[in-house]
Amino acid sequence: MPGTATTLKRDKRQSKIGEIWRRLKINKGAVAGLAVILFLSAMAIFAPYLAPYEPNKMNSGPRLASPSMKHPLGTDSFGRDQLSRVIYGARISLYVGFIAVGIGAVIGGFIGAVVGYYGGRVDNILMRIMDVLLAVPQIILAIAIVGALGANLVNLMIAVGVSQIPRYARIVRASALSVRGQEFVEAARAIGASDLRIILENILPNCMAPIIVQSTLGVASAILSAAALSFLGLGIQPPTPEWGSMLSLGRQYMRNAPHLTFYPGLVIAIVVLALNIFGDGLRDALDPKLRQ
Amino acid sequence: MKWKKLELLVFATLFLIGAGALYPVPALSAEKILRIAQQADCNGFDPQKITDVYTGTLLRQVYNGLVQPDENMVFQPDLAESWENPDDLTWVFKLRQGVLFHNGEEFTAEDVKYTFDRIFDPKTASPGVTHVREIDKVEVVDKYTVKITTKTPYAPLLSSLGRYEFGMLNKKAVDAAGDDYNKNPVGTGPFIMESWRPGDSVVLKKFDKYFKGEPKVDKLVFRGIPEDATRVIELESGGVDICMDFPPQDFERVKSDGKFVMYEKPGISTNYYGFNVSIKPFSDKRVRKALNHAVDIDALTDSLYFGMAVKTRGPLSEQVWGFDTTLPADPYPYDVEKAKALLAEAGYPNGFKTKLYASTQSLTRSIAEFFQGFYAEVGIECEVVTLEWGAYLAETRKGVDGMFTMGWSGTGDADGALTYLYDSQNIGSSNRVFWNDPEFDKMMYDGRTTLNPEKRQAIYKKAQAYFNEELPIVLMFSRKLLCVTTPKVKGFAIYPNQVYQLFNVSLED
Amino acid sequence: MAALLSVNDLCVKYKTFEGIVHAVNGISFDIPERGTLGLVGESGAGKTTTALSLMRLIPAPPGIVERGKISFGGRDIHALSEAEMKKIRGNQISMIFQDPMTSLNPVLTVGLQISEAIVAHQNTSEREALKRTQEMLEKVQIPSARHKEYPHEFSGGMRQRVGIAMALACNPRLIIADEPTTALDVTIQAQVIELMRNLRQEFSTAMMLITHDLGVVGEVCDRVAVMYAGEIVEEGSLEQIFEDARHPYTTGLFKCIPDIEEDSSQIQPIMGLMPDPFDLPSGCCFHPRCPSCMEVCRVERPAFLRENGRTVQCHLYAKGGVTQ
Amino acid sequence: MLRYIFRRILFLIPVLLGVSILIFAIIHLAPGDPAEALLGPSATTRDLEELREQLGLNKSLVTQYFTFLTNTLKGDFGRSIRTNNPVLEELLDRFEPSLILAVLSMTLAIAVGIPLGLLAALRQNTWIDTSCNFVALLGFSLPGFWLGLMLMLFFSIMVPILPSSGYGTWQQLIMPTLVLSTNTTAVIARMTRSSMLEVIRQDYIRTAKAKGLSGRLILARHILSNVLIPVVTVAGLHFGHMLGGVVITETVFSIPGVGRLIIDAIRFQDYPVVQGGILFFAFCLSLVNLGVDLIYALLDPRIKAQYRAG
Repeated sequence: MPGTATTLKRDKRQSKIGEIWRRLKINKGAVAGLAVILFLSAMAIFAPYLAPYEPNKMNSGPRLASPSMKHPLGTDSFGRDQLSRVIYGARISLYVGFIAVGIGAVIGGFIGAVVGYYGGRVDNILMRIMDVLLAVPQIILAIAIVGALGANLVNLMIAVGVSQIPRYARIVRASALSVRGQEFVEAARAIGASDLRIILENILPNCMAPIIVQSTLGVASAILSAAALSFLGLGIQPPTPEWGSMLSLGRQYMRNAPHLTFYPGLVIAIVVLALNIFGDGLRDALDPKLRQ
Repeated sequence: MKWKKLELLVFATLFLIGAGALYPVPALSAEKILRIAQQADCNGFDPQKITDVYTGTLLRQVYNGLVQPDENMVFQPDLAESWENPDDLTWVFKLRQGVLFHNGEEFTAEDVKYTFDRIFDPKTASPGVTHVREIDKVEVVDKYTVKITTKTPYAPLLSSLGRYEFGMLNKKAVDAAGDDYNKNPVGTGPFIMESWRPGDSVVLKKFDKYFKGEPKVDKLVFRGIPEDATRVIELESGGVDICMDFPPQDFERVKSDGKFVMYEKPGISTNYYGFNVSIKPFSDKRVRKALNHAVDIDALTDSLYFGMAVKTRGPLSEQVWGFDTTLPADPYPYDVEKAKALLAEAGYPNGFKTKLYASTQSLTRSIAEFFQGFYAEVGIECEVVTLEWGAYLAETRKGVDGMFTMGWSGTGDADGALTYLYDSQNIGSSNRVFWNDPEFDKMMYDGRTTLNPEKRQAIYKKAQAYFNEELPIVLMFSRKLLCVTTPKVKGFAIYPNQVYQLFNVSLED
Repeated sequence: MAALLSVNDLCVKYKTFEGIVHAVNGISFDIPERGTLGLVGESGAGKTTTALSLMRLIPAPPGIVERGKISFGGRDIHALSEAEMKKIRGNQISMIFQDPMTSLNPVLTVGLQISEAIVAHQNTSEREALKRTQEMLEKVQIPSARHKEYPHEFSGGMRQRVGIAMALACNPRLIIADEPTTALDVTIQAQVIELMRNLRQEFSTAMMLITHDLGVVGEVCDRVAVMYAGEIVEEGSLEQIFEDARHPYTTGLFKCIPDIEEDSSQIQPIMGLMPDPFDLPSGCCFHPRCPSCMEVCRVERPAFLRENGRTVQCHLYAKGGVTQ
Repeated sequence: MLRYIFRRILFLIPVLLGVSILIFAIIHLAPGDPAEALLGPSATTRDLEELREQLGLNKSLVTQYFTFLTNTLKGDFGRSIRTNNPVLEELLDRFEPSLILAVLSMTLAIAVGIPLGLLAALRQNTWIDTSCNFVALLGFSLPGFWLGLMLMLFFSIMVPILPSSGYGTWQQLIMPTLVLSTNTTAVIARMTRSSMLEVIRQDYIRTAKAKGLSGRLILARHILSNVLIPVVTVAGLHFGHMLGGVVITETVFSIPGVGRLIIDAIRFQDYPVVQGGILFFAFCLSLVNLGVDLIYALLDPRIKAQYRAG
């Protein structure tokens, strides 16, 4: 009979996903957002096949050239093809965005689940630590971390990820607190399930919806933060093609070659917008109560 | 329910914001105000605490030293009228009389002694002390005469004394301000500090009783604008009259517009690519030569500075005192074949692997990228290692297992560049290439201790030729200093040490 | 005698994302001056929609009043302008809502919430309005000094009394009480019902009491209408309905009430659930749950049968039908 | 009420203490050497040793922290390595532009965001709603640094009517304020809209309608007071985000505020300033949060009652 139970469970889950998809489909904006995200992800994955030039190859064309047929987004001060750099930049930005959110969501989620589940002193201490993290504006915390550890890809992801921890911790904690007292958790405990198992099997699935929504929006904000840090010279360092640092370089040539400033920023805006619209739609789809 | 009014309100708000944006900028006052944009803002007005040329330029307006370099890096009398050397260790300075500090005190020999006492005081912890370690004592002979004794004969003393760190202080003013002297400077210079808004601007007003005469403008406003494009926009939109540290990428465009006056001149600083000559393969002179031949510096500077740099002909910039003008224009021209041949001769026909260290500053990183490309052509495989600026300095000081890049400004005197960078006594600090050559060290010693300028010049000529043969670095370039002013600005000149004297600058209508 | 309120063939539907909900399906009833009508039915029967449509407060979208006529004091409610309607709301017809916890604005003092209705409808100064407010509070047995307090400082029962004071403040001709006691404790319920009954008499107001509690109806009303799935299946005087219920649904409702004198096992719940409002059954709406369901019930919607001032909508009582 | 404020201020102490440890740890566990960075390539070993001695860098971290802490408690944040000015003084010198920028932007965000949100909610599911929503999402997604550069490109280069940088005249504040407020405006508009949609569905609004009140009165008295509560929460929560925006905006427009001070300090490894600056930001943020809580109490009598009780 356990077989039947799993099948049932799976069916139920599948139908739930189908239901969410059905609700999401109606929201044209969300679908468009998803399409843009998928497109950019594809662009990131297939960058070597899509990019017309090597992103770091200097003198691929004339220096600071305006957009043309040969270089649709122009070239930068080293004669590097801007389109190729923008395409490769999608890799870095999405990579940083997802990893940073991964760090934030896993650590934050775990902390939230543990403190929500055990409560008491553990809860108090950890939540005070979260208060401390929250007392420092997110990007400033990230700036401090990168400033201290040094500006590179790994530190950037750590900095952005760490600064995102509190929001996940709070969501999961709230949900863990509400789930903790419920019968099915009591029941699980009664049949001798371990704490870890209860957390993993009962508490986490119950807060998946807000976590997924928050993560989607979190990727958007992580990409934005990472770009901002790189723009400030505290993130990805040149010549790695990253949108924020491309903007920062392009800025010096704003007077001669505004396209160097325009396009990297535009793609950042598009990605973030797409993620936000999709996240919004996802929230509505996951939580129909909020839907008007 | 209808809410037409609400919609109106929204649009009215948006409209007001838009209208506000179009309001005209008010006209300036009748005072003659010279507005200058620099790359960095002020770090304070205590000369003994300052380490950057941008603040140095400000200090130059507020203070005077005993001597001062002119725009050709020739040291001219400033607060000292004249000087003589009774022997190789002694310098006697005759001071100018009737010079007033901004607080009304007269400048005397006591002030000179106080200035040096303060800089030597460990409590002051002045970074500038490193330039005057050769001084043994400073004595007051009479009210207008000072005697400086050095530990060993020290020919470059004037170039040290001409630095902005050695602006003459007034004891009374320093004591009165205490810890806040940094913000309340009192000098003898043509301008008095009026206000300093950290991070933004410094306003200096003219000192009517300046000993060289009244300044030609009423006020100087210095703005620190780190962003290249913004600095240019400020100039073009009339926000400033002089744009220093003008970005090379905009130079040609603005020049062809013809609306502004353009200035360009190489600076005293040089950029070199170093390696640790104490380790293989850099210990082999042929390899070092090959590394020099393998790089196309012109392509590099063209890309990085839009051609606004000159390839160095030796260890010194042509603006430094002691530069040998007879050096060949391009001692190690770009020649891949020759480089390969030299490598083969040295036993590396297939090249070798090494590391190129770079700091997180994007310039060193870009140069490393270029070198990586150049060296790949001759079979040398390079890995670029990026370090934090502080760590980069520390690591290269301790010696790296590869190559690195560094810029050097020095004092404007040959000694100020060569001894620091290549004398074996500085291994472990500023000699980052670990070159230990007794013959060169001897030349440095002679150059330092020979007070006669002609003889000194000859020694440095020999030293540069020797250097170019031994070649402990890859010769790179000296950047050109670029400044652009509006046509109203007259009497401006570029100072190769980037410490500008603006006393002679006027603003014509 | 012309009725104070007369509703004729009222149909209201909601157009929603999932489909069309027929909330009220052609109901008709009258309330005379000073009369009290109890509107009884399960939740979802369309009682609240009926109440809101009387005040023209059906949220639109998604609500649409499809057809039907509502006349109040001889005026056609649907023909009035919004401004005229505002003069009626709270002034001539006022409403007491189901949940006293949510129907008072949490950030305003109760005094203000009562007096604003007075200010809106009567040409009085703020001060007079306040005086009247305090009187009203006293009338619902709340110390008048508490007018400065906020809803959260009151218990549920007291809040509902505030609601009553609010409804009566302008001395309306008709009060619509939408399940005024459902959300209250049983003991409080009795007090509130008592209060309402007394005040209604004191103010000589007509009342429409919406409830699912037949006991409350028995205490307060003189006529009863039973609603099921958007239709009034039976309507009559209190005695007629209580003593001689005809419609199987009505009788079913009575069987659900426990009687202390009888064995509790006598409680017979009505089998099944309210029909899906998106997809009402054919014929008589009640037929899927009706113990006396006949073939005709599945096909044909029963007609209204009027007799002795009562109405019933059931095939059992149609001509030729089987009499019990 | 006073007791509540007092308690909240007391509660700030452990948080700020935590922030100080956090920042101190981040900065001092870092690999860079401030002495090296400060003295540059010309430094001799002796110079470096002297500077480390002077800055107390050669003492143990714990000693350094406690020195820092006791000094901070005395109001002494140390001296900037770069300028040698007292850090607190530097911060206060730079506070005005940041404060003005933040206040102006918040004001603008509220002035535009709330009407925009109300408009969208009242015109729900019309093209006005859709476009308001899109504009809000766009505003939420635009990178501030890019928007700043684009404005600069347009208003200082293409149509040169606004100064591109600096601080001092009100014209110089226009673009920075716009940039900094965009994000917050969007957040406030979105929150206002959803809060409005929530509130107009509430029973008490139906009650108000049933009382025959005029639409305007319902909006002004019954709806707005309730709509504002979550909007204030969100605006308050977003203030931290805004402080982050201050850093970026000030860098883009060369405004001499606390944000740029911190960025410059990080570049120069001027760690006393970094430490002090971040603590200062944390302190401001805590104060704003306290302020928001008090505004709550003004808006919502239920909260006020809780504070009284607490």
